[in-house]
Amino acid sequence: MKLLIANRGEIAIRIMRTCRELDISTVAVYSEVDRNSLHTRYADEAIKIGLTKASESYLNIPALLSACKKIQATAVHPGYGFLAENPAFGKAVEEAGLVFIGPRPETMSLFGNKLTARKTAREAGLLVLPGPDQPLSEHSLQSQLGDNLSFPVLVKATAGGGGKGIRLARSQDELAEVIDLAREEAFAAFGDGTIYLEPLVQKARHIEVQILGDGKGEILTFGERECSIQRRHQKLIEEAPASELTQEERAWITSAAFQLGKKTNYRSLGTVEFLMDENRQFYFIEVNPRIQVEHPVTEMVTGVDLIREQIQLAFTSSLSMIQSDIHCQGAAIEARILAEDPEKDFLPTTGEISYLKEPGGPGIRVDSSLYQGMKISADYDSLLSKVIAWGNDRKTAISRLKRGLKEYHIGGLKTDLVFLTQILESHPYQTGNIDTTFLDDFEPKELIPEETLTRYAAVAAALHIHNKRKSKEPQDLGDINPWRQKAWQEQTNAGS
Amino acid sequence: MKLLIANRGEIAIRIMRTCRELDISTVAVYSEVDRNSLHTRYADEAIKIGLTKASESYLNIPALLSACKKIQATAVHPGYGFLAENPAFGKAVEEAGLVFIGPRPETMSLFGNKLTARKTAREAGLLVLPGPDQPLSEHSLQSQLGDNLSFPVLVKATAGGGGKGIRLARSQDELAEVIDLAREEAFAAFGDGTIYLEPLVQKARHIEVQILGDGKGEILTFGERECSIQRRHQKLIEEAPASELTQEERAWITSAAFQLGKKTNYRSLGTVEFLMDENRQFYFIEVNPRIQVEHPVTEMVTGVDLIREQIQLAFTSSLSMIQSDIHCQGAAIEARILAEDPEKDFLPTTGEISYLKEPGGPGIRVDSSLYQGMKISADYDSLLSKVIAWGNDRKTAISRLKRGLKEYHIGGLKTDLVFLTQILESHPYQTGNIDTTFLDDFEPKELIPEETLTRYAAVAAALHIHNKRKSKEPQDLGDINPWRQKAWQEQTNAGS
Amino acid sequence: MADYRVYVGNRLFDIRIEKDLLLVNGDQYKFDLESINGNGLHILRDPIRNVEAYLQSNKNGSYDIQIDGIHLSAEVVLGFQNQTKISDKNKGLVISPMAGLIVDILVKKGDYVQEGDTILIQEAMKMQMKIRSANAGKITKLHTAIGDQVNKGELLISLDAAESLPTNPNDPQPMRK
Amino acid sequence: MADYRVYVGNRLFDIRIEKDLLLVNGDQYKFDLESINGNGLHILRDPIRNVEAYLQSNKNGSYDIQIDGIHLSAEVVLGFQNQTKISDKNKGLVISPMAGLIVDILVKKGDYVQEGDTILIQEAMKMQMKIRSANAGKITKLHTAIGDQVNKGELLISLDAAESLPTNPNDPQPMRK
Repeated sequence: MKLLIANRGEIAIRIMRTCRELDISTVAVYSEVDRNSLHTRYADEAIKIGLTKASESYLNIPALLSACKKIQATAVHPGYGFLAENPAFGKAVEEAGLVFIGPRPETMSLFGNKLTARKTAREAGLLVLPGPDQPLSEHSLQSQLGDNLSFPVLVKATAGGGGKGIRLARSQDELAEVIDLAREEAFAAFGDGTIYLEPLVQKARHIEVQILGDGKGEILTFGERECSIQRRHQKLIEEAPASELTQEERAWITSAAFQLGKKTNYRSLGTVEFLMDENRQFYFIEVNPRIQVEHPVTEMVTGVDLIREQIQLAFTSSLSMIQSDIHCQGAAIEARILAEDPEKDFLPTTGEISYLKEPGGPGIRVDSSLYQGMKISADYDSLLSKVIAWGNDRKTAISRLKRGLKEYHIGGLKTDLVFLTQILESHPYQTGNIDTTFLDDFEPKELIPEETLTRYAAVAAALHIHNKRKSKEPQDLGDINPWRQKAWQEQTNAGS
Repeated sequence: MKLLIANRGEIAIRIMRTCRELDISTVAVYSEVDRNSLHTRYADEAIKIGLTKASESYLNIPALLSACKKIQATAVHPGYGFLAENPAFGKAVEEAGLVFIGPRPETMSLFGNKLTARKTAREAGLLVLPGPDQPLSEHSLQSQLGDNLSFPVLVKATAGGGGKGIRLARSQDELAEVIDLAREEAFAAFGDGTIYLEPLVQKARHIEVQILGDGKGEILTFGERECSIQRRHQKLIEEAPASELTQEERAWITSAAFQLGKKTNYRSLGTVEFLMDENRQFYFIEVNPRIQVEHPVTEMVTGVDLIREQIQLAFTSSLSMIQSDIHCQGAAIEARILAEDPEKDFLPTTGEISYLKEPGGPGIRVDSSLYQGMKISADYDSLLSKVIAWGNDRKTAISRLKRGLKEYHIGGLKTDLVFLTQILESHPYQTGNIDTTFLDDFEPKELIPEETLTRYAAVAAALHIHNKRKSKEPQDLGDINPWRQKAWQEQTNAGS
Repeated sequence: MADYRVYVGNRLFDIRIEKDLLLVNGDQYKFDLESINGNGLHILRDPIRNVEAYLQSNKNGSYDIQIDGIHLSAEVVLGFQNQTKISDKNKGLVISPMAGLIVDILVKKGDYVQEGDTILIQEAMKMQMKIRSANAGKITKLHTAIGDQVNKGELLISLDAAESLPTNPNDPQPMRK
Repeated sequence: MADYRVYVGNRLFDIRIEKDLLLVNGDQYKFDLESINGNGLHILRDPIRNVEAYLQSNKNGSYDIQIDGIHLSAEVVLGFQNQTKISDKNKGLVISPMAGLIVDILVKKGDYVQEGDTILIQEAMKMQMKIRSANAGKITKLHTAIGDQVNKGELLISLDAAESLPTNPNDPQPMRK
């Protein structure tokens, strides 16, 4: 058995971890810029598949298939992102005689188009948001607007996923520009610029249910996750279980997800996503037919290794457990460590990891792609690592996660670590008073008195120069003298 | 509330982690050589208490008390080792009006002397090993030997702990030398050279029960741990639960530990240690009146933070849970990462950690004191870090732990990482066929074909020199030319 | 004896170091700084605290400093002479705030822009960001073209500032409303 | 073109490097080595594998190499000349195998020792270890005294080897039977 992982970063490593535990040998693929990435060293074998550009490497189906052939892989795991939800890839893998670890290509097609997904969900008895079931075309725009839409409205790519291809139009005035942008982004991301309109649910919470189906009608559910803390429609902090849900509500969404799985004869892992509105009504949004970034919170409360179950199922075609084996205990929260600067509206950051110390101790799990010496480039997603904390209750999980984030020391790069802590320390988050607009008007509080902090920084800088001068030969002292200082000032500065 | 941790290394950090989660501010103490150690940075405050030698720092009671006073600490946690089992320290802390987080000093005195401990255990209805209840004196040696002892025999310090001060004499011939060595070592380690003799139990398994008492008669038990994999009578790999124990056996030792706790009105955390002989009979060995190195395996199977319960109890004098709240789920195994070279009979190693990558992912916990740039000196214990793996069953926990150890990359220092993996890969370990003599005739199998491995090493070395030569100016090439080569050969070599 | 003037954000610290004596704006402290690993990790130690500080010294003589995960910039000027800060010298330049691809340029030489006008669109990590001008002025030179892969800190566009008002730096804005 | 003779343990590798061509004992391989972080981490890459290797080059020109956690020593000799290994040059020297305290010295100048005799007791990390002689011979000089704190690799004792048999290195033995 030899498994090729058609992905990179933390999820590639995550999958290989389980493979090692199962004694399955692994093959990493890598693009030019990823030649030193951790996932290439973690795997038993590693093959270069192309240049840095994703379309020439991680999105390049022929290159991936030829790597499979060269290395004699027997199965492929797509991870998330890249080709994970691409039915053509799944189909090509299966037609090459390999095991594809994921849903059937037909299922991906069905849920890949948000409009057919809505239709299927409605047929399975789920509630979907009002709105046209047609893609938006230039000539239908006026009629649709006239019909049943009021502002603000979401412009969504039918091929969207992972928060990409979703944009908000607040008024008629900006609609045209927003539609153009969404089309462009959708085309760039998914090769398909088809979009549709959906009403914006105010004060919505994002709640989703993890399912695993055997493709023959058996469906297991693993409880729900809440992912309401988002920036740019992308999740930042996720937890299991969703806080303050009643037993009835939990049973309702679980049963809805189960029904949808049943109806589609679902195979492999999948997530059924819902919005809960202010009246605690659950609306189906979409199905993610793949492993998700936030799967570890479910793993921590259930004790189940989802990747293991997924691989095991793909090879044996039968589930290793029954529903009554699955119990949730305590609470788990995941925070995403991103190469982004929250102070600059999540501007991507790049650089070299000069020093690294990752968190540990009780109840902390780290899923990371980092290593000391790693060069973070701007070529792929900004997700570097995830910290997941488990506690007997939500309060303990929050304290643990805060502790874990404080232990995370990354030298050489700005990340969202401090910002994540600021969210966890906020009163609304701690009381579970969260919805998807949480970050829109979030005002972080400073964690250390500014005076203490700036004094430390000033003293550190002064002592650093002072020590350098003391240890140098006299003639080298000039390197920070006022005359040289002047020359520096002529230089270009990064302006931040 | 301000807690001073009178310890160093991983256990100091472990305690501070829980304090952070509980919002208790922490004070680290450090010796000269530890001024850059991780625990000094983890704490909110850090005080230097003396020179490198333990007797002038971590064992220096007046220095510790004066640090408490200076920094206005309100409580002291002793960790394990150093003063953790020293009744005089507990007493001094309490007399200074501070909370001592540990058993009452009387309890430490009682169990600190192995002979009074045996007596107490017998009175509580526990089985103790046959042997005299008297310390060994020169004039009683002959009579004791004549009495009820046969070789091999263990020479044990009455003040021993943590495997220190225990030596084996295989025959009358070597007894005198072994007694001298044991006395010397015991005096050096505990300031008390009193020793006694105990029969060696063949094929014994080391099994222990974790208890927590409120000092008012309430005793909680947290299941058992097995610690049979030992080198030099010091534990190397520990697990919970003990494998292949029947429900009756489990109930028996749990009840025995409970009875002993009851009888001594036990306060705080403690471990009751047993030997199980070939007839599956349990003999009391000793009580460790403190947190233990291997406590994380219990934490992973119960989900309870033992340090949290211990601190909480010390401040409130009441337990936060009842026995029926405590359930064990799955299996957990801990491996100790040591600055020792198993190929050289566990010779201590020293050096600087030039590169560090610690394990992560599902079911892995790391309790570490390491950081990149750390200088490992020979001044204290060789324990650097612990990796603990949890799985639904023992088999999964073993696979996870193997995976975790393989992920642990420590540059600049030899450790026992490979050796630990070799133990886990061995058939006897995997089938639970273990006892305290496991390592005596253990023959590790090579993990990588020697030919592949040595070829990699040779190519790496050749390419390294080759690349260096390519990148250098011509005149620098001489640095590896045959002429220089000759000069090197005159130099002193470490001989390994 | 040595004197240093250190700017951290809007704060100014005059630091005097004389053997074991350290004065910050006239107040006495006991600090020492030790480099831990040659990779930027330092410990800033006072009698009751060990603080981790990562220091990265930039080419222009300023420092990026990280304390408890919080990033700060510091600029050290030797002596107590009253000098201008380095960061005040960037008026009229549009600098790339990140590594990435130039996907669009919305101005050409000779155009007149207002402060806050979007002049470029840059892409990194699958996100497109608007790069705005920090000053009003007339575009004098484009140093980049569509399709260029640029580094952080690279000069993209020069402009002749009609007025030199002390405005915000070149903070980029993500492309959303 | 360059030739290297590399000793790893008992194995000998003759390695020829010529542009992209690499021959190991005559067999052709495709390998490249890249330094990752200046802290010893390297990647040894062939067309289907990325292997992590930590390299530490010692003062005496040998390498400590760690691959998949397994430590090896390698010695590189430039060219295919038949030279003696560095490690064969230590006969008659007792070298400290670890950093630690000398707690006892069991021999004096002029004593005659057998191979395997305990000649010193050293303490580190709270453990006492017996240091044995790898050769038989007559003690010619003590370079250390009881109570000394010594480093790894420090010369402790010299002896005049009566016979120069090719015996085991100075492996220390812990003090237990």
